[in-house]
Amino acid sequence: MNFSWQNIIDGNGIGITITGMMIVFSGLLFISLFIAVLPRVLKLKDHFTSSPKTTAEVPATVAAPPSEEEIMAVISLVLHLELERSLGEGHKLTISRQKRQGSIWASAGKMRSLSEGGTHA
Amino acid sequence: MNFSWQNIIDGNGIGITITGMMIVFSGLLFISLFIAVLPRVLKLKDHFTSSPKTTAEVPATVAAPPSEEEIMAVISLVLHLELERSLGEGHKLTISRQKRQGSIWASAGKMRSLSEGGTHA
Amino acid sequence: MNFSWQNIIDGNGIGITITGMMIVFSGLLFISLFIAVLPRVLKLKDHFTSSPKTTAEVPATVAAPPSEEEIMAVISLVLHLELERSLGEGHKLTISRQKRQGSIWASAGKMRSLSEGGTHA
Amino acid sequence: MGMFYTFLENTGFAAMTWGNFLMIIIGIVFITLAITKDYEPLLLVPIGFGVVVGNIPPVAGMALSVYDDGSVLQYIYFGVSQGVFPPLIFLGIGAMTDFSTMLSNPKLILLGAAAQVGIFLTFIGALYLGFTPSEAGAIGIIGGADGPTAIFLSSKLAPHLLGSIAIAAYSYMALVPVIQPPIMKLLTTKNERLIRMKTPRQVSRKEKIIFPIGAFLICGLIAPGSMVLIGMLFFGNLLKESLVTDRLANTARNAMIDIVTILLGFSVGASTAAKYFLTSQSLLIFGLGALSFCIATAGGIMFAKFMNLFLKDKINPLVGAAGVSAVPDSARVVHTVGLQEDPANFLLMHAMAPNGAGVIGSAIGAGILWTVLVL
Amino acid sequence: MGMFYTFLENTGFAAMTWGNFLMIIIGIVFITLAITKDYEPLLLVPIGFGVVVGNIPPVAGMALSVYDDGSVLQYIYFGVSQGVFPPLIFLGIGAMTDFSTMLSNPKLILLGAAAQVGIFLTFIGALYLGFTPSEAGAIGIIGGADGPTAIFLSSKLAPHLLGSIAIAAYSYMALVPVIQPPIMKLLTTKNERLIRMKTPRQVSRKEKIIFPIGAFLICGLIAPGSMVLIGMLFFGNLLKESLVTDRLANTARNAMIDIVTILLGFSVGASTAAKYFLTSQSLLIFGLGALSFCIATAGGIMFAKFMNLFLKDKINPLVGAAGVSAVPDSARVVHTVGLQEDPANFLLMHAMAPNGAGVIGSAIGAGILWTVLVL
Amino acid sequence: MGMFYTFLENTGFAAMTWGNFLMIIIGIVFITLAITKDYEPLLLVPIGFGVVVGNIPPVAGMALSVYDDGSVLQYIYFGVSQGVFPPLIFLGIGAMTDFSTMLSNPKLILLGAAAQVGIFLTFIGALYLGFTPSEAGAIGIIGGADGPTAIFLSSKLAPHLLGSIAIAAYSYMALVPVIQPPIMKLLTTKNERLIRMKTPRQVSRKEKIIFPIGAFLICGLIAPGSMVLIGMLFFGNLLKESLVTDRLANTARNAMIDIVTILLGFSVGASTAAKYFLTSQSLLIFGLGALSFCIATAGGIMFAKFMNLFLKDKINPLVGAAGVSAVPDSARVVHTVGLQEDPANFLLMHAMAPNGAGVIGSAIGAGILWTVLVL
Ligand code: NA
Ligand code: NA
Ligand code: NA
Repeated sequence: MNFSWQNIIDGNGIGITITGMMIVFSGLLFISLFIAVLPRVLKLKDHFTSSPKTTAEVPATVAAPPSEEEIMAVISLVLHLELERSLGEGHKLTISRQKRQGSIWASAGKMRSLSEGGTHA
Repeated sequence: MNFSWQNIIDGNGIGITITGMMIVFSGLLFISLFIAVLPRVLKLKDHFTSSPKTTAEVPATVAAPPSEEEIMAVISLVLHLELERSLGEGHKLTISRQKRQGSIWASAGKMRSLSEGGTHA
Repeated sequence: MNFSWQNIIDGNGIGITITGMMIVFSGLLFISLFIAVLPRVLKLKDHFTSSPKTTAEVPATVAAPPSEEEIMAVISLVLHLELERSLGEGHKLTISRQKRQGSIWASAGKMRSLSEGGTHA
Repeated sequence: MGMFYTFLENTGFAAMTWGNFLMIIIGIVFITLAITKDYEPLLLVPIGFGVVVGNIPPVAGMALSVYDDGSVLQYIYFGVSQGVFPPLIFLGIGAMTDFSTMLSNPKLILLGAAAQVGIFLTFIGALYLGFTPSEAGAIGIIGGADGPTAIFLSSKLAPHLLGSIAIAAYSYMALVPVIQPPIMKLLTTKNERLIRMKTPRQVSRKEKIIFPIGAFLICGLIAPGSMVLIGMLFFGNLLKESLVTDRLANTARNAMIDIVTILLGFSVGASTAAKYFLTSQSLLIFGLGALSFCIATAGGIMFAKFMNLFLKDKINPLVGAAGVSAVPDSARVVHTVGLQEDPANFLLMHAMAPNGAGVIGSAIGAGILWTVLVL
Repeated sequence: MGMFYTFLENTGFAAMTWGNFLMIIIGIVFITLAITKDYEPLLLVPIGFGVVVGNIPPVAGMALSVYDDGSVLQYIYFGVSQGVFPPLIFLGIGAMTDFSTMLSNPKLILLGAAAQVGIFLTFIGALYLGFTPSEAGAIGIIGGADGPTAIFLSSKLAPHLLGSIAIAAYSYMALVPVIQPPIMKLLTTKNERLIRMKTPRQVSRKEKIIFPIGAFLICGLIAPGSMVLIGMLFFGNLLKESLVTDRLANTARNAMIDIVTILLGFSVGASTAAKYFLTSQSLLIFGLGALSFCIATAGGIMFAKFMNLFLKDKINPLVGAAGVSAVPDSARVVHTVGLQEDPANFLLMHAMAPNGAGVIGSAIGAGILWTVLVL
Repeated sequence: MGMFYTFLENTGFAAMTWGNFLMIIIGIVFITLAITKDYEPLLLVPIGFGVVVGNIPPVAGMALSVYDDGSVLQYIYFGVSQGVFPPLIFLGIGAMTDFSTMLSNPKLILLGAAAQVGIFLTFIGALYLGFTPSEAGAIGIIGGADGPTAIFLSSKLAPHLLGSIAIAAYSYMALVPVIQPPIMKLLTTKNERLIRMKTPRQVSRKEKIIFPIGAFLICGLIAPGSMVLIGMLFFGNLLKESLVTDRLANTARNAMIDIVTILLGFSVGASTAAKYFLTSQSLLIFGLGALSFCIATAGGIMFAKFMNLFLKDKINPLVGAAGVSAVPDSARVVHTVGLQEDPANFLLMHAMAPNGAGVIGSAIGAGILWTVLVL
């Protein structure tokens, strides 16, 4: 390997660099402009085709105030989701993993399926 | 492309069509007959080899009446399954998704794993 | 095919067998020794670089005694995990499966996605 | 600066044709229909985006498009061009299909056979228009209303038409809720549409397990050309119904079919570069495709009416329209049209039987056409 | 009408042989055993259905079977014939295996070495029967009681016997609960079967993480031929034990291994077309295979008894039977036989150590045979 | 006994070189860093174990290593050497990325363009050191701080350097939390680091759906060479944002990306056999790679300061450092450095915009280099 400025000239390094940076910039600049214009275009379009449908749909989901049981259920659900997430992140809750493994050992006749009992298993 | 009835004769269109429909019909007719006969054959076979095993297994699962806690737990479970299903169907519950995403951002040192925390993540 | 002791000699059967068993044994013996030595090496290393970090981390997770709601939530969670596991094992709980299937039929415009609504669906 | 102009000449702007532009619009329309109308989104979104990608003009000398040797898109398209993806999709479909209603009412299976008349009449039509027999066979299969089957047969009989045939098949499958109802109403009287059918009997687990094996043997022996598609369909179904291989069925109908669907849809879309796709042949194929869906629908309905001449427990002839495959959309269309006449007449369950039979029927049809036209 | 007869001649009915018929029955028996007896369903169901599909007589001139160039089944079978699938299955197995008990009682590893005597004695037996050394090596590996290893080595040493060897290996692995107990009872006294073993110590996370790396280096350096199988096994295990790559381990042991299992089982089954499978060689292979399982089981048990001559904490010799791989069925068999003598003697945990060692041992054995017989 | 010595000669012990030994240590260091420091574990663990496997000396005459025709590792490596894996990873990344912050603050996108100066200056540097233009282009892309892009471009421009470039790219990506902070502090004043930015506005669902299509068209037309990478990225994002294809997005960002990550990481690692990897070229590449990360970081920061000259709502120049890709680690680094000055200044959201733009920018850069250097 020979270090030399001539290599850069031979390889058209400066030209490619300038061209390259110009194109990268113009590409992302176009995207930037596209994004900036997009909400205005959409608002303009909505102006012409005013549709109250979307707003009407939402209230349907807001129902009666939750009963005590429902609140309890939601708590347990949140706990579950939280647990599931943390299991996915770094397995601090080894207790539940161990349990699952155990239950599979106990089941009969599954040879190569020593999975830990994810939803797939 | 020249449109012509002669093409059909040259390509043996009528013959293939008749043969084809006959075979399709005979195939599905055989399946139909097979299905129609199957339960009778099975009943006949059961008649010879009467096994009261299967009926005996069922009652084992019907246990003591559920306690209040169990009922509560089942409610929350149903809620969870319902939620999971609707998440799968069309993501109306954006709240929970947002939360999951957030918790992943907060966790340290996971570069390309910006999953939304499904059971796989 | 001709049965003959000469085949064994021609194929160097005895040599390969002895060599093979020696290598298999030495491989697993090395692993066995490696495993036997490993905890001592680790203990020795910990002796030199005593780090009370790992022990300090644990108590952080042991928090205030759980409230009644939390206990309830945990019950339901365990029930859910148990259910999930048994669904994975042999589908005794056909009720919940049926329900999921039903809800997918009801949803509009999903052609080839008749999944049973696992977490993937 | 010369370098910059050289590069500019190689941007897509310079090489863009009106054809590419038109195709990109079509791709965006596909995506829009999928999102706003919920027409077959799992296929139209991948295909639509693929169409957009496939119509960015590639640079000569670079391996970019589906048609350039050694390009990434070509490797992905390999599963389409060699017909590998369709059987894998059938595996997943098998693992998610419940054949119970079919098992409980075997008569309805024949409706799935009748609807295949769409395949063969379209075949004749394509011959008439001057397509070669092989091409005509591949075009005819659009009438089977089954995307994977159409791709599989095209890859064997007429690879150069694969893109057009696949896009036509999936487009019309997505438009089933638009195409079928008028035909259904035209060919049936109000009284016929009001017919209520008997609740199907309960099917035992044993029947469900034996069915995929027995049905496969029948199809495989009668039309060995359908062996791979039908084999995978019933293999998936056995994985599901045996209950002991539940984790495999689960993966087949989730991760596996999803991966294949993504790759298939995207690469089929990407194969529709204007240069190859915008031909008069494609237009004819789209015309024949629309016709074939109508014929298939009519075939199913009319055969149901014919069967009613002999049956005591009458069939609601609407159910015949589900004999085209298009699972489960055509069954849902039947259900919806039925509800319009009688809000308490639930035809969905009954329509699933010819719907499943339609899948099997068009796979057999594909096997026959392959055998007859390749040998 | 001539067309119809031509087609009829090409249906499966005409070309069906008694061999095909027999094989289809065998396939159905596999499926039945899997479902009713719960013998290895995850493998016997795919293999069984594959056998049925592979014995539908293909049509000459159409690319249908595993043996026809360019057929879909051949593309799927590629992962088997090139030995790609087995290492991917080992990856998944590694990601689901807990080597804790092995780590806590390293002595038991040697039982997994002793059981490999089944491989080499079967190799000698196959030589005696007139197989070539390469063929004999591939047949011998059945004694490893490990399906993926058997397929891997066969694909390298004797591709033409791959079907028979794979089917034999998986059949006997499924029959482990039938084959092993009589041998175990024959070779042990009641007192030996009553031996209780000490509860294994707790293993630290660090040990679990270092183990797969160290054990891989030992195996890879001693028998480089086992590098791919063993490498994937311990790679999967590292993904699991490192805890920081849990999502990868999860996918490896779920979606990924499931997909590979489906494709492997189905295409191995489909490769058993009667024409290639029903030979006198296959019969000999099945005979040798049964023998090899018995020898391997006996080898493990007898070596445990031999070790007891020198040990203070005696090993229950039943545990030696788990030295064949067949994870985790042979460990469960040990457990069950142990419980029959003493309902409070739980051998499962202890049996897992030689069970895991058996997997490693047979992969080393495969590496040796490959090296010695290919060079 | 001669046989035994022959075998011994073929064990890894005999063929082991100091280079292999060094590489195995490096592999173990990668794994250790991933586990103890949590640096990019999803990539460093597979790569690290792959390095260990790839440096077990293979046996001459056996198809074992990535470089042996017909070996299993070569089949897996095919997805790397042909550039198939990187677009599939981009698909998954697209399906997990939320471009909301970018949509709400389009100005920040330009920071993602500025950081690509690292690519082109490194390209010049590599030319100076005597690399051929193609090699220099492939080396330059390390400055894009994006593993899949680096592998993709190397596979097209300089396959013989792929291993070194990939390892360099991933190593420095893992070291982002070490490399970037000093540069960020050096180039910014305390007051600049204290700048608080406005809360981004809410983005509508429509914008999110239209964005991937529009942005793809812009990128694809301007730099068709980036079509495959960018196409897959935005295809994945459309699957996610359209909401109607949620199951596909789910599989793309879970099972699919996991499978590809495992195979890519492992086989890239296994391609670093000392014989091919330990060259003076690799050393130069590692040097240039470190430089390129520093230049890219500086480029983003300095351009943010430049933009501030014209803006009323000032940008916190730390955010510019996230213009290198390295998603999401560099965004997190920005967040952390920001918190050190002002514990109530949450920059993470803002940093995600240039972070995403950096991915797009380096893919465009790769497309340009490919076009210019291949034609
Ligand atoms: Na059909
Ligand atoms: Na073994
Ligand atoms: Na970048």
